Amino acid sequence: MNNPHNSHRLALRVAAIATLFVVAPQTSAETIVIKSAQVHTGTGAVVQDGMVVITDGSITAVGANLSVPAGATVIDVQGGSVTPGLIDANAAIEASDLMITPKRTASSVLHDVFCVKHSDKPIAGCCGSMCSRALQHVDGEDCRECGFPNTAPNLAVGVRRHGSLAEQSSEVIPHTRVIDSVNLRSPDFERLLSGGVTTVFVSADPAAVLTSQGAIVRTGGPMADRIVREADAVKAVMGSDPFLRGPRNTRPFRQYVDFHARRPTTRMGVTWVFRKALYDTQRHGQGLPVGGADTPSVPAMKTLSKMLTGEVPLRIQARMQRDILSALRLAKEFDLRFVLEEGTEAHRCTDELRAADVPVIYGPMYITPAGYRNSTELDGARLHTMRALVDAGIETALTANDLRDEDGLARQAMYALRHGVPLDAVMRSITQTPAKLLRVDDRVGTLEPGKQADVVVWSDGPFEATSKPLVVLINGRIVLDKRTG
Amino acid sequence: MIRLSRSLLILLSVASCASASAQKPDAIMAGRYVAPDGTIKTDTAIVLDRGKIHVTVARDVYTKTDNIVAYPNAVVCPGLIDVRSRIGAHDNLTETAHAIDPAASAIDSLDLTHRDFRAAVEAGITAVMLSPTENNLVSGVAATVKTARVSGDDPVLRGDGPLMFAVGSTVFSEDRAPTSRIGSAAMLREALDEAKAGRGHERMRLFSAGSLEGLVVCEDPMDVSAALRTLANGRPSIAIVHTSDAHDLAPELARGSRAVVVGPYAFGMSPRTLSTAGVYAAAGVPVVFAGGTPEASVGSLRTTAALAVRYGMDSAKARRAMTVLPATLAGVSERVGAIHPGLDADLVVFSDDPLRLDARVLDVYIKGVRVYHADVRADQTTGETP
Amino acid sequence: MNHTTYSTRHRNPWGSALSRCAIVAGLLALIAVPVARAGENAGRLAFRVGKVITMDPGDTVINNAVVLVSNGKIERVARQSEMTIPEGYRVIEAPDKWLVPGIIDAHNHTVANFWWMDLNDMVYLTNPGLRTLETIEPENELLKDARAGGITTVMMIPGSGTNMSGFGTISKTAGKTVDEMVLRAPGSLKIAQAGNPEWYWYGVGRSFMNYNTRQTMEKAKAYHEAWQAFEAGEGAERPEFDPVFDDFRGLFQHKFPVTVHTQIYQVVMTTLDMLKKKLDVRTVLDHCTFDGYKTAPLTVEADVYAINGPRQYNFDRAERKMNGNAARWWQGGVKKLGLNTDAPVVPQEELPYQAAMACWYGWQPYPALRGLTRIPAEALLIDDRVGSVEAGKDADFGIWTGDPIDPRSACEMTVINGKVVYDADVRRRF
Amino acid sequence: MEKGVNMRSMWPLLTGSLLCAASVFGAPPAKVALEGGRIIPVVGDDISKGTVLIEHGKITAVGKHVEVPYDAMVVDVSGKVIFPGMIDTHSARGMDIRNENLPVTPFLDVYDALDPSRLYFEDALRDGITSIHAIVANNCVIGSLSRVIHPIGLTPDEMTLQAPVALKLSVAPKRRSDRMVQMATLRETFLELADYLENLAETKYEESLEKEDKKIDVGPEEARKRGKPLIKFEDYDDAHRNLIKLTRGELGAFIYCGIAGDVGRAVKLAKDNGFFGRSTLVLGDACFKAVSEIKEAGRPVVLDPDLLYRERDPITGDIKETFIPKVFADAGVAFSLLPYPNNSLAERYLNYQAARCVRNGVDRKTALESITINPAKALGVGDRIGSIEVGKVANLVVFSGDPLDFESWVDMVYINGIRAYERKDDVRLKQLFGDEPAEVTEGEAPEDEKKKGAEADDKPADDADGKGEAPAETPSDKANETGTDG
Repeated sequence: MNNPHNSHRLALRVAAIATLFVVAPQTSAETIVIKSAQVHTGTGAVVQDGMVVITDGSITAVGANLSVPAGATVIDVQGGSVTPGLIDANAAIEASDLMITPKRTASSVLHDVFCVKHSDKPIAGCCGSMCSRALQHVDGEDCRECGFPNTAPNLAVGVRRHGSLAEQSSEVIPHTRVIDSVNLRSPDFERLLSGGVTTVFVSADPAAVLTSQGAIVRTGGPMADRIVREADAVKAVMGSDPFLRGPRNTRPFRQYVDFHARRPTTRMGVTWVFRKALYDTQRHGQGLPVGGADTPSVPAMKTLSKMLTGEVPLRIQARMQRDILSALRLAKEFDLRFVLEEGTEAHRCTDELRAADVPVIYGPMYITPAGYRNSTELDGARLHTMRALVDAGIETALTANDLRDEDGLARQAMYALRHGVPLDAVMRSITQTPAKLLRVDDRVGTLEPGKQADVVVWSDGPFEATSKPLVVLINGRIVLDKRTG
Repeated sequence: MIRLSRSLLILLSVASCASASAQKPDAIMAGRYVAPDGTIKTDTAIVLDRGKIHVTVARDVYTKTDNIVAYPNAVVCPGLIDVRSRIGAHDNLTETAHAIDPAASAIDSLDLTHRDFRAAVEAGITAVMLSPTENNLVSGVAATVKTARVSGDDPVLRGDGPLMFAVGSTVFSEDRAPTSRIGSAAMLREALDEAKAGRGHERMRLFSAGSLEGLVVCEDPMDVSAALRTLANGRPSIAIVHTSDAHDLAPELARGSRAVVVGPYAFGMSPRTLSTAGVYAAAGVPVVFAGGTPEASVGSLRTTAALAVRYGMDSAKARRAMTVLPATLAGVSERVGAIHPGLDADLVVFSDDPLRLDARVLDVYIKGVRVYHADVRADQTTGETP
Repeated sequence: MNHTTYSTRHRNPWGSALSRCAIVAGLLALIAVPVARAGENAGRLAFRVGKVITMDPGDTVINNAVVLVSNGKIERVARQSEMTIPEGYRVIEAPDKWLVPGIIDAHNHTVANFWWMDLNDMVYLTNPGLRTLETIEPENELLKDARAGGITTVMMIPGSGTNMSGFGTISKTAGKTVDEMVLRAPGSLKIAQAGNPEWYWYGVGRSFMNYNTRQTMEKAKAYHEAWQAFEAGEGAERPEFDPVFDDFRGLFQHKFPVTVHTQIYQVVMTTLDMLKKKLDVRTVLDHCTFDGYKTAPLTVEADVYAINGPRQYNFDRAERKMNGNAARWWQGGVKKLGLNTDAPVVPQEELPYQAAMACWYGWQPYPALRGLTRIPAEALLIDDRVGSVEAGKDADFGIWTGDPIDPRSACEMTVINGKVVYDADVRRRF
Repeated sequence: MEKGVNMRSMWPLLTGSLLCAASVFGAPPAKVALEGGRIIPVVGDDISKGTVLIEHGKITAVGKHVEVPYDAMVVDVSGKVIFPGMIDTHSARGMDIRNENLPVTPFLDVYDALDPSRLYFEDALRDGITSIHAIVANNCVIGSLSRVIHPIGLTPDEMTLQAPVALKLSVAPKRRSDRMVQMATLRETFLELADYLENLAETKYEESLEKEDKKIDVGPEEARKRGKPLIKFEDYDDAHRNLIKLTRGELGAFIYCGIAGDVGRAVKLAKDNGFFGRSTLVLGDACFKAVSEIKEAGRPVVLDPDLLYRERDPITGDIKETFIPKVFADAGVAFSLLPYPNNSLAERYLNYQAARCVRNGVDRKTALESITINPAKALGVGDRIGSIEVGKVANLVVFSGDPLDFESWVDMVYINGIRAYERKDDVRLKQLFGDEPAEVTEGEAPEDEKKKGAEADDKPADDADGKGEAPAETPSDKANETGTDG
């Protein structure tokens, strides 16, 4: 395979430290040694002709010139590279309530043969109306039943505005948990795994102002060990998603007041609902009465009070500059720490983000920004956003969100590289940084002694168009092996 | 109203008993019978006493000859029980106002005079469990009733349980909470927390304390996971109703649930779904078949069992899944469900193994009284009466 | 000057107007020299112009003047003959142009391209707590049009779909972020008296709406008074913070006005009575159309500002004649009279046309020009910052080819906070 | 929204730099030498630090040591890679709609639908695609005549490299149709053609008799026989002319197969009607299951842009993934790749599609051929484009690095020896990277331009000529963009 290395790779190669960590390799019955031309530790450093020694599910040594312990299983991919298991800190996993599982009817066999390929893509969900033709969407054509436009398999978040898995009965639902609608058996996880992603934060659907608590899950390994944290950060949403996604909020305008006639129907309303929820939570915490329009439910306030004390972390999804600034204003008003999600226009307010010391989980990005397609919130997308964030010294993780086809997060890394982010920064943005932002950096995110052995072995350099994960280990266990295929 | 209909039934059944007194044998001589372990055993005398099974002995041990019925070639089976039935109440089991509605009772909707009961009897179903529709997270308690009655017998086997839950998309509504899986789980968690703290409806508190069992209707495999996570609560106090194909959940179900209800099955369903019963049973999960009467035909309970066996289930387990296990699930196993001393003599006589779809129902006994006799031509008769 | 020349033959990706290519190539040259006049020399600029309409309280007009700008403020305005331009100033020569204070639109909704999305949260009739601050998108086409029309300050208020639709924001029309643009937030409280809310809500009449508004305002006033008492240290108990009413405090402290969508005699009358007389808050009448001008004596008596627009005529059925709104207000004695567009209902850049139309119906040009600049600034309590060209004020002004009231005049250059934000030479918009 | 204005600011530059190629289209610089780059000729071995000499639009020399004529413009491309211009083998994106509603339209030509102002063509240049087979999409029975075009030029005529190339046929059902109807329509079309020819022959014979004032003297069969040689090509009507050319092997056929079962039908249709020898199979993604049949047919194939096929086992529920090109590569079938029509994704790049092949085990040579020479051969222009060889048209892409490296950018594109694209002048790309000052009125000018501005204080008055006639509002690019996708 012909692979010229770009200048920054060469620089890394030169700067690579011969041995990063020398810990005496312990021999054990369960020792695995991974040899590789390049070991990327996730901190940005690279060990040439390095080796990763894994004992009992944990990394015991990383470095060059280590001796192979006796009896160890050796994984040696000539010319390949090794990275930590990738971490997607904002993964939108299969919207289960919209999940189109082919119903096993009398004609199900035929149905499977002709339709199942499409159903495995998120396209059925983007129709959202669950129309009877949902399974028969053909790429590039409008839905023949409901007319939903061209359902290409990879739609940007925000484009898919009709579907929602969020609870519709309220705008403040932080007491709900995303894990309850995550299907751990979803093929999404297989796909994430085959793209080298080992840990994900499953993010809530942005259809409510204060929406559900996300979950941190592993993408492979025994089912019983999959869930790392059942209820993690609460997600707040700025912008138009809370009232446009899912069955959209309506005004009682010349029609009966129905279930969806509620605030917000505007950006003004979004911030108000946020403020009102936190204000009521504060009062509730002091034993004072709460009431009036937009009062959250008691279980919601229980969770929000934990959020106010910092016990439950907060993430805010904001795409446009004005929404990011709204988030910063609200955080200031209530003295909240938060992580910014998506940040499509973050390049337009790097100063403000840096001043507020807000980390960003940026993405997904495209070759041509999605702004050239039909979503208003993504109009401001630019190719240099990630670079601008990195250059501004803002802690940035990269996410593929709902893009899982073939090489999801690795592809995001490819895009970042192509658009001028240095390899070490890209590497950190999908390993070390998301681990830190998810507070799982004590276990995963880097290849260092003592860490859990989540390792990806690539057929070539990581994030190259000609390279793919050959072996993936989670907790020192091989969960994916494509060496023979 | 209910009381009125019940007394009406009593009057009717008394009248029918008088005419059928000849059909009230002291013993039934069975060439073959379905034993409590589900296997088919041979040559037994089932001795009846005041409507109950007194004892089962080898055929040659029982020497009396008067007032016995002998079925030398037929199979005597405990009355079949359908745990997913809405016979006699099917329009009246859906309450939509509140997602958590433990106060509802299926028994309040029961119409014992409904003609569907007769059809069930003729198909060999002697008891059904009626449950409130699964459109609520907690939809009330189920009731188990016999499909026919004889004099002096209360057809209601149980009216206060188990408590019905549902966690799948059947619960979601467009005009009340919850509308989603995450909302369902959160509401349920909140309600259970309340119950645990001693607040809320009594039935929820009983469930929380483990003295009232639950039955959870699940749609997707992930609903099963959710049910186990939120409701099982560390001890198997719930049974799961789930007809889809959660093969890989079998070990979890074996640990976390009392039983799993599957069915009704139909020809043309995917092999994967049809093999689920066998997979669960092999993993040690007590499997119970659902017939789904009256929406499904009264024969669907046996079709379900036959298909499950066709797709790999053990036959003995399949027979138990129509008789003793549903009785256990409904909490009425001390009354019905097996040919076992002390239980009601609710028996069905099949012309052959009930798992064979060509086996016909010949006679049906409730409380030892024959309530149905197939009017068949002599050359087709395999059972005989002296 | 070194202009890159490009071929004139090209493939036009946006349409078939291939004939444009020659023009395009010509334009290329202009783009290669961007911001010819925006190049800043430590932010110090000197404008040498033919005429400065200062709009100062003395209504001074200075011919052949120089305006010095530094650090975003106007440093000095004087006759050319009275002043030599100091070293270090970049001089912008416009000897035959007018320098006019930045035009102020006291009532508009140009928050974003998709402005209709975020202005009316019409779920409840009363929406204190909502702020337009969150909806303003600095990079929006409407604002670009505004800049090109010489409009430098706008009051962005929520829509009039509900009785009380939230708090507006006074903002400049240029800036990278909202925070950079904002002149004052909250800028005003928006109330819509009848009219639209009547249409949008079944069964809600004026009596209920007025009752409702009064209730809300009185609660807010009670809240404010409780705090006032506490802050005055009169031993009062510390009131609880309430986000619903906290934004109103500035209103009762007379820090910002209430801008009222009000436009029929009865409605204007109620506004004056309820808000100005009884509640004693600073009140600005917006729209003031239909037969609103009949309240002119009441308005004069109440001493409030009236900002008229965007409709400049009213057919009086009784008199069977067409009336100019602004003219009738003026004739009625209301001298605190300004103009607004309600943009994008009427395009922002057409605000001077409102004035032109008002003159056509009988108003006078100079007061009309004042109604575009100083009057709205005074009405919105921002006349310490904008509204006139005076030393110490924000350097917001436009360089015009002539009198802005004359529809034939065009704005050639717009300056906001001492920065050239529009230059027709570089990229003409109109 | 900044986009609109940026577009406005951008398009003069764009038209000036990107598309000026068209302006020199008539008179390309006579001689150009690309010197010092790594040459990947696709046919033959790579040449490091080689030179490609272009004379009058043709490649006249390729090699390590090429004598450059004194009058050639020398372009230093050292450190870069010279690659043949890539070919989009099947694209309906340069047209207003992808398919007509009429099912059988052999009388139509994409010539009448091509819109040279489509953003698609600009994108194609940016992506290194120098030749496009403009052909209607798959929703047809018999579609229009296709042609091979370059993405530059003001008119379809200027753009055309080869026309006509092929007729489009589909054996997969047209929308709202089914396979039985589809096949019946195809059969009927050719039966009707035979019928038409016979009738025409009879008519011709009758006409010839009339000329000589004779009465018809033979039976109809004989009359047809005698009339046949009398038919001239001009006698055929629009509806049949192209079909006759097709059946005579004078036109290519691009036959779309939707599922594996369609392949056999396509082959039979082509064989029955005499155009098998010039047919190309356009395969839907599930067609790989008929790989042995396809191999046996021995015709060129064009693969679906969706290279990965997933299907779920109905019993186990497991998802099985098949990488389609690998199947064909293993079977030894030469194939052409298509770029994905979704502009936002990496699959829009043909070289990325090739890289995916390599990632999944296809060897590098096959992968590179599938985006260059294979498509050229399938289009019947293998002797003119598709590789860097002496005598071929100078359609070249200069990559900043290896074409299979995702960090490589298309730096320059040469079409017919004309520099049609240069990345440093790509204004849209600059805008997307935030490099272009968004709006002169807001941003501070770049240093050097500031200086220029200062010098230009006393702008001569004649400059004012242009400014009064600024371009009117250009339609937003979005409308066009969605148009190209739709």
